[in-house]
Formats: sequence, C-alpha cells, structure tokens
Amino acid sequence: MKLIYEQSRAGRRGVRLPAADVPQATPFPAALRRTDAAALPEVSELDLVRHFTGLSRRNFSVDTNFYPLGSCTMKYNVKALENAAPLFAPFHPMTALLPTGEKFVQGSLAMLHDLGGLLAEITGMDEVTTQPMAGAHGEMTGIMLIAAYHKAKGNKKKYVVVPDSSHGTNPASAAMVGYEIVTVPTAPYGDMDLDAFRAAMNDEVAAVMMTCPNTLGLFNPHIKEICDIAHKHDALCYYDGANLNAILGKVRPGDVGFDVIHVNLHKTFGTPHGGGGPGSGPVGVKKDLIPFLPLPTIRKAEDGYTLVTDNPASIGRTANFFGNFGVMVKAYAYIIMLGREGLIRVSEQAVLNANYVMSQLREYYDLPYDQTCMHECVFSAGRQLKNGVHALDIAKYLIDQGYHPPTVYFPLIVKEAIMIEPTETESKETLDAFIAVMREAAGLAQTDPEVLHEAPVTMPVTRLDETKAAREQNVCLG
Amino acid sequence: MKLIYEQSRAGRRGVRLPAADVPQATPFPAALRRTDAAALPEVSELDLVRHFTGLSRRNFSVDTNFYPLGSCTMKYNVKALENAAPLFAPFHPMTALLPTGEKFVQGSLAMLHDLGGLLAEITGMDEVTTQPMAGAHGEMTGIMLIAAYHKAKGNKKKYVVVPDSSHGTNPASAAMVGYEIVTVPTAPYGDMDLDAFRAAMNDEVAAVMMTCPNTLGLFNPHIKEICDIAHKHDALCYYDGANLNAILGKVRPGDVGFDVIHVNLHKTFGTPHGGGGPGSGPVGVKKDLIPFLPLPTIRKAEDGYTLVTDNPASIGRTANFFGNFGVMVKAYAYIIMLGREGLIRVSEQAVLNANYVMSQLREYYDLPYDQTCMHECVFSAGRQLKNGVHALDIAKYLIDQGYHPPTVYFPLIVKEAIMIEPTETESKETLDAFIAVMREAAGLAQTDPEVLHEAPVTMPVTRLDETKAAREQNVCLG
Amino acid sequence: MSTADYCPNTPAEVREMLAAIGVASVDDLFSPIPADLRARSFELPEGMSEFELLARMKSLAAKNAQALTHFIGGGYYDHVIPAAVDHLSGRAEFYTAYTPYQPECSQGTLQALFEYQTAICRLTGMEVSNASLYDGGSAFAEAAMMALRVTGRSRLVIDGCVSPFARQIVRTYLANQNVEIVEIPPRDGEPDRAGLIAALGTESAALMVQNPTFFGSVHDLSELAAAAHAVGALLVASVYPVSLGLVKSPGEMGVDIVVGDGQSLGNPLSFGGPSFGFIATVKKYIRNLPGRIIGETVDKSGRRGFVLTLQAREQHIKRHKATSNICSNQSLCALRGLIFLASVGREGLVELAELNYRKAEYAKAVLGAIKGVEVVNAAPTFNEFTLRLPKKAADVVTRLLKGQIAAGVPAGDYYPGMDDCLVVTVTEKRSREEIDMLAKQLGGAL
Amino acid sequence: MSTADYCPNTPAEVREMLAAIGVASVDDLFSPIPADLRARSFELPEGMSEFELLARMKSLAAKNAQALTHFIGGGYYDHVIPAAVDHLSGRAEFYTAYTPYQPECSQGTLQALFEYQTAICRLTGMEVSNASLYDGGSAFAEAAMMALRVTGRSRLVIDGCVSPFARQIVRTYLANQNVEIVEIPPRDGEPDRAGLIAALGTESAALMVQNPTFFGSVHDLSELAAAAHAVGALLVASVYPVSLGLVKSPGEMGVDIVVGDGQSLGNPLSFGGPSFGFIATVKKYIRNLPGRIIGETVDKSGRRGFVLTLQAREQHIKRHKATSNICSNQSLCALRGLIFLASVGREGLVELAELNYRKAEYAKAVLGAIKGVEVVNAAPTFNEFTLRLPKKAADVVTRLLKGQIAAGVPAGDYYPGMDDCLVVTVTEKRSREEIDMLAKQLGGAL
Ligand SMILES: Cc1ncc(COP(=O)(O)O)c(C=O)c1O
Ligand SMILES: Cc1ncc(COP(=O)(O)O)c(C=O)c1O
Repeated sequence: MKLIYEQSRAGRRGVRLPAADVPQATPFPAALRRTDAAALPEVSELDLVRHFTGLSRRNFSVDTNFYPLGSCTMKYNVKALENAAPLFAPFHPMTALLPTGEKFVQGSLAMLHDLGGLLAEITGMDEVTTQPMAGAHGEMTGIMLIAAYHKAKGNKKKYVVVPDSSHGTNPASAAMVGYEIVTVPTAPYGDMDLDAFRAAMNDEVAAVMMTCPNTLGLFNPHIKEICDIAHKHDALCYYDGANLNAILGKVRPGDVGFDVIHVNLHKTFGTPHGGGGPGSGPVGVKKDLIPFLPLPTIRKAEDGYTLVTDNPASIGRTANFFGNFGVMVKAYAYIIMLGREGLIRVSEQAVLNANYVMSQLREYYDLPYDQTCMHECVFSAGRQLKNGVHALDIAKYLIDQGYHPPTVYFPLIVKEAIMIEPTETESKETLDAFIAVMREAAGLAQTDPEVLHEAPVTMPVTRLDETKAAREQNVCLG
Repeated sequence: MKLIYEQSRAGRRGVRLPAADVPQATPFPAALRRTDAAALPEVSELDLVRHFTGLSRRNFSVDTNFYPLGSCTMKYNVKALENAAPLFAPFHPMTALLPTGEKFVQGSLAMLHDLGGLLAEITGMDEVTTQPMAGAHGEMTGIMLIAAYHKAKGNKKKYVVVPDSSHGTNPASAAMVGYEIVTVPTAPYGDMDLDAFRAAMNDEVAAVMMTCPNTLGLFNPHIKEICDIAHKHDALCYYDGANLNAILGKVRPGDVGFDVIHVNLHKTFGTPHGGGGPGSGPVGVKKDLIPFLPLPTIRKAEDGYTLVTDNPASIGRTANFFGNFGVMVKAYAYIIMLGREGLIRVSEQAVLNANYVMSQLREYYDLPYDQTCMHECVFSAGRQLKNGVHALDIAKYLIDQGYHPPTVYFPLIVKEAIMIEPTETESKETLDAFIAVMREAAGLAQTDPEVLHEAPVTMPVTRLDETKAAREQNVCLG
Repeated sequence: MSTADYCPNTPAEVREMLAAIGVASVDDLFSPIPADLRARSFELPEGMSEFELLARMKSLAAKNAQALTHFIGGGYYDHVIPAAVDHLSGRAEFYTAYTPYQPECSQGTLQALFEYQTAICRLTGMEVSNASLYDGGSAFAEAAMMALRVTGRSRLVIDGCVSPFARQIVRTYLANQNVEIVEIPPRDGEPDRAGLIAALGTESAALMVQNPTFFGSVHDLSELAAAAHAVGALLVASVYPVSLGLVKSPGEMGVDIVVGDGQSLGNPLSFGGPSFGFIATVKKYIRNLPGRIIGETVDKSGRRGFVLTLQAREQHIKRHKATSNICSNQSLCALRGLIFLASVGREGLVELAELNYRKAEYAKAVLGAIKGVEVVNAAPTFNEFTLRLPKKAADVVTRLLKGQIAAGVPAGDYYPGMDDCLVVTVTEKRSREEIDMLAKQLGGAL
Repeated sequence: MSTADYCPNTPAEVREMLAAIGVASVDDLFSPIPADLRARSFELPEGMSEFELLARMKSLAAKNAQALTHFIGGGYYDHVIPAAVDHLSGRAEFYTAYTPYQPECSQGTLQALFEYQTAICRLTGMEVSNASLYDGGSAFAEAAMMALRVTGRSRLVIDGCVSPFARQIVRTYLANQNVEIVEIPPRDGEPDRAGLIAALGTESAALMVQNPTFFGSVHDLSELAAAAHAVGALLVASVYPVSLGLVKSPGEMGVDIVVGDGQSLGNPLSFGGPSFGFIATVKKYIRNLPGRIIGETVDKSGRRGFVLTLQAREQHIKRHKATSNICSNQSLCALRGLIFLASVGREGLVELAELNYRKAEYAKAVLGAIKGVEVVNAAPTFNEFTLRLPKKAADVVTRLLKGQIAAGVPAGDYYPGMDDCLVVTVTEKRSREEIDMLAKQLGGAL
C-alpha cells in the first residue's frame, strides 16, 4: 500500500474547521512564524478512510485471529468496555488540581480511588497508585519507591536481583533507577536456583524482582522462602504482575510477602493492547511504602474525594496527571462486571486451556520444563531444529494458517522457545484447531521443511529484511 | 467460513442479561409455552466477534473499494453523520402520539419538519412526507397520492406511463397500487421517444413516471414538454429522484412541472447503504396533493411542533411511525453541513467525474448514446462480446483488481450495459487508476479473454452457481 | 474557510479533467439542460464544519425530554442491545456496502443474511424467510398481498386486535385494489374468535391476526389456523419476536405467513426507525415471497457460497409483474437482528422473554391492585397488558407525563369505547423501582 | 443468572479437557501452589451484566460536572477531534492487536507508525522519531536521560518556564542517579535567558526548555541552541504540537531533541490519559533514542515493508543496558495523532493554529482590558497567556468555578510569588460567547 504521503495532492483538504467567531488578530510575528507549513498529508476524507481501513486489514488481531502470544495475555477485549471509556472522555485533568476543583470531578476521582481499592484486594497490597502508564513504567515506579524507602531508612543499597528468566523490562527498569543488576540462573526444575539466589543475596541488595508464575509459566513454590530471605537483608520483594491472570483469586502476592507489585491492566484486566499500547501499570505497595507514593494521591473523605498534592516523602511524579485514565475505566469496568466469581473462573480457565494445549502438543515438541503449567506453556523447537527448522519458521507457518504465532525466543533461557498463552476466553474448538496446525507444522518439519522456511506466503509481504532496515535506518519518509 | 450455527456448542453463552429485581411470577401457561427453545446460535462473545468481523472482511464497500455502481450513488458516507444518529436513538416514537406527547419530542419533530422543508426547497415542491422507507416505497406512496388525487377529483384513471429505460421499481410500484403499465420506448437520442409518448397519452393515464437524468445518465431537454402534455390529460408527473445527485442546485423538478417526487436519502444525501438498506425515500408534492399525504404529518405552530393524526382525505399510513428516522438524521445533517454551496459543488463534481471517465473510456467501449452525460455514463460491452467477453466478465475482472464493478445489464435497453457512476467524492487519481484497469480489461478481451472468463480468482469464492441456488432453494440452514 | 463538501478534486485537477473532456468549464457540462429548466431558487443555509454540525445536532436532540421513563410499546420496544451489536454492525464493510449484487465480493453480507433467514425460520418455526422488509407494518401489508396472490382471492379478514397502525397500512396499501377488508372488532379487549371464524368464507384469502395482541394477550392460534385452512384461506400472524423465547412458535400453531417488526432485536427505538420487517412462510409459497432472498450454492470448485436467488420474483427483472416493488430493504437492521439473536443465543432468548414476562407480571399485579383499576386481558399476557382505569386514560397519561413517566398508550385513541383503557408495556429495562413509581403516580392520579 | 466471564468452555468440554490432560479437576491444576500460599482474602463484589455495568458507569460519570467551560490547559488541551479519528482508530484490527513483533501480519500497525514517525519529523523539523513514549512528561524525562547518554555528562539546566509537572518528573526519574539538576526560575513570567546561558558549562548535558512556555510565551530558541552547542550541550525542547502550525519548527531553531505530548492531536482529554509522548532528534543520535522505532525495508521479492528496527537498543534484547525500560508504549494514541494530522492536513494545521491564536488574542484583549488586570507575557503568545490580577488568582478561580467556569490555572500553585497570576487557555473550541462570559465573570469577581 502507498504511504498516506504518497497520496497527497497539493491543496486537497480533509476535515474542515469551525469558522472563526472573533475578529481577525494582529498577525503572529513573522520572526517566530513557520515559513513552510509542515508537509503533512493532503488527502480527502474518503482517501483517509480507505487508507486507514486498508491498513487495519493488514493486521492480525484478537478480533480476527487466535493470538496465543505468550506473556501478553491476549484475551478477548469486551466490547462493552469500549463503550464505557468515552463516558469519561470530556473531563480535563487540570480541573482536579484547581482550588476546590476536586468537587467537579468526583466521578473520575471515585473511579481512580475504587480501582485502587479493588486492585489492592486482588493483590493483597495495602495501597495502590494508578499513575504508571504500562508494566515497565510500574516497575520503574516500584523500584523508585523501594529506593525511596531505603533512602529514608538510611540503607545503603546497590543491587537489584533478578532471575535470568525475567522479562527484559525488570533489569532495565531497575537499571534506569540507578541499580546494578545481579542475575540468578534458573534451576533445572524451572524456578530460580535457590542456592544461587542465597549466594547472590547480601545487605547491599535493594530488591528482588520476581514474576510468578514466571516466564516459563511455572509457579515457584518457594516464593515465600525467597521473600523471607530477601527480607532478612532488608531487601524488598518486587512482584511483576504481568502473569497475574494465572492466579486471580488463588494467590495474592501481598499475602506471600511481596512488598511492591505492578499489574498490567492491559493483560489481566482485559483492556485492549492497541497495537502496542496504551496500557496501564498500577503499582501496589505494603504499608511501609505508602508515604513514598507518587503525587497526587486520592483520599476519600466524608464530603467526597480529595487530592493530596503535597508530601515531601513522595518520590514525586511519574506522569503528567493520573496516568492512562481511559484504560483504567475499562479495567475498572471489567473487574466490577466479572466480580469475584468471574475473576476466579478467569484464572481457572486460563490454566485449564494452557495445560490442555500443553498436553496435546507435548508429543510433538520438546518441553524443557515438564510440569503442570499455569496460564502458559513454553515449548522448544529444539527437536525441529535438527531438521533445520527454527521456532521462527513454525511461527511464520502459523501466520499462513491464520494464527498469530506464540511468543518465540522468549524467555531467553529456552532455546528456540515457543511460548503459548491461550487465555481463558478461547474455546476448546479454537484450541483444537490450533493444536492441529501445530502438529501439522511439526510434521512438515520432518517431511517438508522448505514449506516452513518459505512461510508466510499469504500475507501482503513475505519475510522482511531486518538487517537492511537496521542498516539503512529509514525511519521517516524523506 | 463456517456458519454461526455450525460454531454452536450446547450450553455456551454469549451476552448475559440483567438480574431480575422482581419476585418470581406464576409460570407462563404451559399450553402456550414453546416446548423447544429456538435453535439460535450458542457462541461466546469472542466467537461472535470473530465471526462477524470475519464476514465483514468478505465484503467490498465504499470504505475499502472504489464502488462506481451506476444508479446507486455510492458516495463517501461521512463519518460525522454516523455520530449524529445515535443522539436520537433513545426516543420512543409512541411518545409523540400520546396526549400532549409532542412536547416531549420537540427535537425529533423539529428535525423531521425541517428536513421536509429543506427537501421541498431542494426539489421545488410544496410539501414533503418523510414516511417512505426507501425509493420504491416513496414511489408507491407517490402513486397512492396520485390515485387519491384522481379519486377525489372523480377522475377515472387506469394507466401509468413509464419509459422503457425506467428502473424496475417504477412499473412495479405503480402496479402495486393497481395501475396498468404502459411502456414507452427510448428514442435513438437516448430520451423517451416523444412521439410514442404522445401516442401513449390519453385521459385514462393517471401519471407519467420519469427519471431525469434517466438511467442512461442523460438529461432529457423535453421534460417540460412532457409534463405539459401529461397535464393536458390531467395526468400527474412523477419524478423518480434516484438521480437527483446530478442536478442539485441546477434543476428543481418542481419548477419544471413535476407534481410528485421521491428522493433517495441513501443516494443523494450521503447516508450509507447498509448492504442493501435501510434507506429513506421522502416524497415531495405540489400543493394540490398535500391533503392526501400520509399521517401523521407535522405542523409547526407558535408553541412548537405538533402532529396531525386525523385527516379523512389522507391515504393513511405507509409505515408504523415516522419512517426511517435514524437515516433522516444523517441526511439532515448532511444537508446542513454541506449547505447551499456544498450541494451545488456535489452535482458539479459528480457530473465532471462521470464525463471524465466517459471521455477516457470511449475509445475502449461502445457508447450507445454518445452525449454529454450527467452523473453517470452507460457503456456497452458489445464490442467485447465479439470475442465472447460479456459485461459480466469485465465486472468480475474488476473485482480481482480491487474495484467494485459498475452496474451491469441495467438499464435493460442497453445490451451488455456497463453503467458507471463515479460520484463526486472520488478523486481524479482514483478515477485514473480505475480507467487504467478498464482499459486493461478491454485489452484482455482481445488478447486473453480466458482471464476474464475465469475471474474473479482473488475472492473467497469463484463464480457461483446461481441456477443451483434457484433450483434447490436452500434459503435456511436445515 | 469553505465548508465541507467531500469533493476531493483540486482546481488544478478540475482543469486537467475539463481539458481531457474537451470542454472549457464545468458549466459547459450542464449545457444539455435548457436555460428555462434551471432552478428558480435554491435557498439553503450556509454550510458548516462537522464540529459545528455535531454541536447543532446535540442541541436539537436535547430538545427531546431526556429522562422520560417509558411504559409504552405499541410495536416498538425498549430492549437491551448488547454492545457487540453496535460494534459489529458498525464495521464499515457492512454499512458502506450496497445490495450484494456481485456475490463474490459480497459474501460477508450474503452469508450474514442467510444466517438471518435461518434465525427467522428457527424463531418462527417456518421454513423460509426473505432477507427483510421495511418494517412490521409494511410487512403485514405485504403478507396480505402475498395471501391474495397465493389464493387468488380478494377478501381479507383482519382481527381488530391487530395494531391499528398495521391495519391502517393494509388499508392504505390496498385502497386502490379490488379487495374487501373485513375487520372484526375486539370483544372486551380480546379477539372475537367466533366472529373471526364466522367472517371466513371460501372467498377469503387470509385471516390476519397479531400475537400477542395490541392489548398484550397471548393466544393459541391453532384453532384459527384450522378454521382458515378449512375454507382454503391462509392464516397470517404478526408476532413480537422477543415473545418467541416463551410463546409457542407460529409454525407450531399452523400459521402460514408470519410477519413482524424486528426493532426489538437489537435496533434502537430511534423515534421509529430504521428497524426491519420480517416475513416467513412455508416452502411451497417461496415464489410468492416479496423482497430479496439469499440462497446457498457452490462456486466453480465446489466451495459453499451465497447468492441473491429467485430474483425472477423481483422488480428489476419482472418489473410490473414482480411480487413486490421493494428494492432497498433494511439489510443492516436485519444484520443487527441476527447479531442480537446470536449474542443472546438459544438460552438467552428464553431468559430474556422470561424476564419480560416476570417484570410485566409484577407490574400487572401492583398496578392491578390499585383501587379502581382492573386488568382487561382475560388471556395470559407477555410484557404488555391493558388496564381499565376509573378515569379517562388520556387524562391520566397527560398527568403522568408531567412527572416524566409515559404510563402507557390510551386505547381509546384507537378503539371507540375504550377511553378508560391503558395499554402498559414493561420490558426488562424497567426496574422494580420504576414500576413502583408508576404505581405510585398512577394511584395518585386516579 | 450467572455473570459474564467470557469463558466459553462448557462443563462438558471442561470434563473432556481434564481427561485429556489426565487430571480429575481444575483444582488439581493448581496443585503446584502450596496451600500456605493461597489467597487469604478475595473480597470483591458480585459481578453483573454489561447492561448493569454501563448504567453504573454512566452514573459514575454523571458525578463529574457536565457543563464546565474550560479555560485551562497546563499540558492538556481541549481541541476538536474529527469523527474519522474515532472511527478509524476504532477498527478492531488496530486496537486488539499487540505490538507488531511479527511484521508480516502486522503491516497495518507498522506502516501507520512509520507514517506517524514521518509526521512527527515533518512537524518538528527533525530527522528521526520513535514510535511513541508514554506522555509528554515522561518523554521530557527520557530526553534528559538521552542527553546524558549522548554527552556522557551529568548536569542538566532546566528553564523554570517548563511545566512544573515535567520538571517534577525529571527530578523523580533522576532522583537516584548522580545527576545535578539546575533550575533557573522565570523572570517576570519569561525565561531568564541570561541566567540560562550563564548556567551552561562544559559539564552540562543539556539545556531543557519548553515552547510555548508554561505561561504561554513563544520564543525563538536559536540563541539558546547556539549557547548550548557552544559548550557541547544539547538543547532539548518540549513543544505543543498544534502550535507548530504557526510557530517556527524546533528543527529550524537548532533544537537537538524535541519532545511533547500528543494529546492535542486527536486524543480526548480523558482526565489525563491515555495520550502519547513523542520524541524526535537528529539522525546521528538515533541509537540513543528510547523506545520502539519502525524502519522501512523490503521482503524477499523486493516489496516494501516495515519492521521494528534497531531493537538492540531495547530492553527485551539489551535488558539492563537498554536505552530505556519502555516496552508497551502508546501506539493507538499515536495512531490517533497520525489520523488527526492527516485529516486536518497541511493547510488545516495552519488554519487550526491560526484559529487558536486568533481566539486567544481576542480573549487576551478583552480580559486584559478589565480594570486592574494586566497581561504578564512580554513575548508573543499562542493560545495560552498569563494575567496578573488584582486579587489572589486561586480565590478568583474558586469563585468562577461556582459558575461552572474553569477560568485558568493559578500560577501561584507552582511559582512562589505569582499568587496573583492566572494562566488562561483558549482553544478553537471556546466560543466568543464563552470568552465574553469569562470576561464578565472575571470582571465581576475582581
Ligand atoms: C513478564 C512481563 N513483565 C513486564 C512486561 C512489561 O509490560 P509493559 O509492556 O506493559 O511495559 C511484560 C510485557 O510484555 C511482561 O510480559
Ligand atoms: C433509478 C432508481 N429508481 C428507484 C430506485 C429504488 O430505490 P430503493 O432501492 O431505495 O427502493 C433505484 C435504486 O436502485 C434507482 O436506481
């Protein structure tokens, strides 16, 4: 498809603007004035519509394809939620910050406050900030809170410990806050190696960051022990809640000993991923960390909700206003719509679906960590590699069959990883059809690997030259 | 794709209903109770969404393809209009019919009233009813009005005269009202044969139905004369406004002598066609016919809009309530948004685009009526037929190239007709690309007709067996 | 700033195009129109941007009462609409397409309409359905004309308990035909069965009824079907589709042609439209059906596909001999109906009907308990029922409207002698609180 | 009736699946979780249907004041949004997709983001852009960190006329790093140029400014750029994209890193999010950009296509050595920004900026003419300006709020000594009538 710029015609107009109802002003000073208008597209509205409708049709998406992308929880995005967010679209965030302004946005503040309360109960934490705008932002915020905690206590801390199975954002977030990273290997049983962990711990460790179930989809039965060990060194325990979908109503990280947690509303709580965002990554903390939460915080008083904008202990701000409010509206709606029973069923069915897929593919692919999994299972295409077939080839073949591939090559500790997260919103029939294609791919790896190497052939483009892209760095039309 | 019924699983649920907040009632009497629930689909919401999203992707549409379907005015459907209609969605039509009820729906009544006024000005008529729900419904309503007029005058009328180029709905509508049809041939110059028309006229003719520009896209310079002749016999003149897009601001049928007109809001006034409907076909009349308009009519009084529900002269009702109100909201919005200048530009650009396409294809296809056209032009694939290529083959080839075909085999008086209506919302670039493909098709008709016979090959299905469908009459899944 | 006109050609392009055509100006293209035929007036307001437009439309809509609580029906019902219905019918590929004349690039619409026809058949217990008509009222008239065609007769017996609007539409449609229409008025708000049967004869094309009736009563139509069939007439029934979650299907009761309004299936009230009319019948009458029909077939390689079929019935082929003049129908509304039915599903439709019944029974009990008020319906009701009040119903409605309650439809407006009767509708959207409020207000107004 | 949980497996299917897995119950699948780790509480409310949900959400939204007239900005602006933006970004294939990791089945998102990057480059006059950051504030902080990386230095000079929120975010982000942050307070509501230049030295990584300033003033940054460059520091500017229809581009003025908030481009106010942050720079710094970048390439047969590129900068490859931790960004909001810019178009953006300027100039004139009120800005302004009132601005705002007018942002909340200053914003959405009403109310309150 042409780029929208390639469809431009000088002088063609899209949307018309409202007429001016005020007198002409003295012209904007020439010295400050732009000489050439920015070369934005000049297209009619019909061309605009055809262009972006056409582009949309070049995407796989949950609404068009099964999307078992591991670690991403690509569950169905309930349509009613899309209708809820616009109800809150017209309200200006600065209103809340004006003197007496809170009175004029009680609905918005109530939602934020109540969402925080619900998330605290779901995760077992004492208080929640909804400011972080994605999982990684939550991690960074959480680590900042931990740093503030240590600073306030006069602790001298230098390190953050992460397992080697952790998501890349964990070490990256900790590093951004200024910590050095200590990586602990995974034991053959799929969890962080406990002995290595003990060896890595010392009083300079600020925090341990864990995902549980981890990125192998396995629940670490030793997490309480790990938390206890960390706490002995006055290291805090950070829980990456990206995989919370697996344990809703079953385990609360707060109960186990975690001090800080972020949740990905765009994973566990059913808000759409938007082709890469926006998400929302609220952070829950235990009591000791409440003083450090970013501002403004919301307090429920007798006469309504008010903002706290001043607190010298706070880490400050991580977003301009209240974070990705519109995303939170959807997550809030999701939680109150599903309710207690519904959320429990979510984790149960997510785990059932993952174990079912695992049981049906285990004879066809290597299963490096062969245990009951939680919400996702991680295979390896190691066996297929013997015939020269990579995880990537299988992924591309799936595309031709109408399936979005699972996550491949992550976690990094599994060679040729194929990480499958079906989510609870898929039916057995969909899983069975997917399983059949995965088996077919395994068969082709033996009988006709070339088909897999050539895939995909049904898309607008075949495999793309990533090296050329990185070399030429054409990231903007000239 | 599977049918939605083929995806059913017993006991699977889609949307959940609100909880009951009233006590249990005595069960509905068993004797009246359905024994087996209707075998509706049992699918999850995700399956529902995937199914209908998938189906939608198997359609060509204005938003995805150039759609030069002659006589259908497939112009761009402005997105803002889609946002206007829901503003009026919650209002119950019965409200207006309650005693004092009009007071509670002044906005809806104002819209209906004002739309009527705007259409009257646009068409040059004295009053408009917005009740008819499509063009054909408007025709029928119009002919009923004419019948009522003649009855009131004591005229004995038996016939309705239509040119052979007329749209099938014209004779069908007149026949439904009880008239016999007299068909007048088209002269070599493309308009209704004047002599034949004169010969067909007598005092038993109730009405003449004309489309102007006619279905050949030609403006009949004799329409005034035709009207005059008709009026001499006290026959009324009916104007089929399906092609009004060509003459907005240029000609008003009322000025010329037409007594009754319908307009297709879903053509001229930019409301979407919905895959076949809903449309809206308001009918405008001259003063003499006002008494017969269907009820309720809307009157603007000093203290607001009121309904007239009683009028013995009225033909009665043609719809349950006020017709396709939601469609009218969009058309009303379209008219007031474009305004006077905008609507004039619509007809000018529609005519320009059609003549441009005609000029660029005239060397490649036969042009049976070779004159300046209005909003559409009608070619014939007669030349191509010599190589065994039909209009249909060219149509199917266009599909493979991403273009919705023009109307083919209509009007019936043109052999192998190819009726192209580009509309004003398409740009020269789009027309040029279409022209290139049409030329290519003409070339292939000579060099490689087989390609055209095989087309389409890029769609989910190839050509379908229509005979089998008609023979087997499988119109419902067993 | 000029207003929006959505015409993309730039002045430079217009010049190029004119040159290619070989004319000097756009005006020249209008030269076939004689000067004396030119518009004498075109006094329309100046245009505006879409932003000004939406502000204008909002202020217009705001002139309607925003907080009215409806207990009115009369053919249009305030039901829930799952969010998915808007989202899916709002796919541009559905709503910006035309009639699926080119089947290969219209399989989306065609398959959906085939599924719609199937849903209507299953709901009504009939064998064939078309792809929609305009609305329930015009569908009733089309059914009348179809019965006339099928039987070759020219007399219709219509129950007075049919919606007055639908009856009026039949009269309007047939005013210029040689058809005798016999209406048998209700007795005590119920169909006069004996009267209906007595009116039937060998010249009758059809007996036409509505179930539930305009007054809300539900009847078994089997006896009427037998009586009609006995004289070679058809039984035509107009039904309320949501009630079919609970009520015996017309097919089971022997109805020959079933029609109805599909508004209650996923279409908003929208001041009366657009919704859709449905029509279903038995297979042997398929060639007499009006409107478009989708049929299943196969393509050249045997793949299943769908097409418009039996088009020889239709106006674009048969012209004045067509079964109907209908061309554009209400496709998108029918699609909404299908999505609604598929979303609610088999069990859901039963639950929805039960919920309506239960709420209405509650309302019937609390309203019927008001001193001086009595329930008119002798038969069971679904979600609508009729009350006899100790006052003129119109006055009571007027009074309650002031408190933003539309209490019901005064039957006297349509039935002489029933001025004290009020037809009350209670859908699943009316809360107990609202019903109790209606009872309170009604009690106060009597 | 059970509530919605969107889990489709029927009880029969669950049994089949358990059998296939070889366990007796779903509970067995949770056996890896020791009993003592089980949730101690899960006290959540009962669920509900989507219909009850939407009623609940509506009543919650209704608790916000519905009719407030805004003259507030502070980084978020009440601009028109063409209907096409919602319709197109609302295509399910866009909003229900994940990050385009598999390029062949994600060309829609990838091409759109490439077009977005191009739009940002053309708007800002820069050479490269990423595919979005969270918001303008965090983008400002990312720019600071980028400047630190690029220069290898550890000192930042920040103009006090930068939004207090953005300045706070930088301090928060860098609190635990060894970075010195020097803020130069405004002088009379304008940047203290001399002070800024004086604060620059060879240890400075960047001079960081905002244009227009928090007070609304527009400046030519060329002199500051030269001063920064003279000491080997970068000039970082946060800009308001709509103003770039009128104001000289940052690229023209020598800015090295441009950031800003994209809310004003087609994203609703939505109580502060989601919107998007943009960041653009010159090509030589591309490897130091944070976040995702889309690059053009070709497929095996030479067809153009787009991919995520230079991923070696990112956390999922480089982990703790990444240029940023960002993973999910604000893709859909950036898409909205692109559609907005393409809808408004080249000329439209100029018109839009002119309209904002013109309305604000009118407001500045009528408000500035009120007795006792004076305009603080010495420099030209765009659509925001600052007034000095004869009273405490906070009190005036409180008073006007009672009349449903949000008159502006009291500067004193963020700047000591400016208690009598009010920052007023006037976008194209404010009508003359509303501006006159503000003048009237303000006059009355003084
Ligand atoms: C385990 C894990 N942690 C953290 C993240 C980061 O979340 P976000 O993309 O919202 O920043 C992800 C996202 O893929 C993840 O899978
Ligand atoms: C010339 C003409 N007249 C009448 C009609 C009938 O209009 P409708 O489909 O709205 O009933 C059409 C529609 O195609 C038409 O083209």
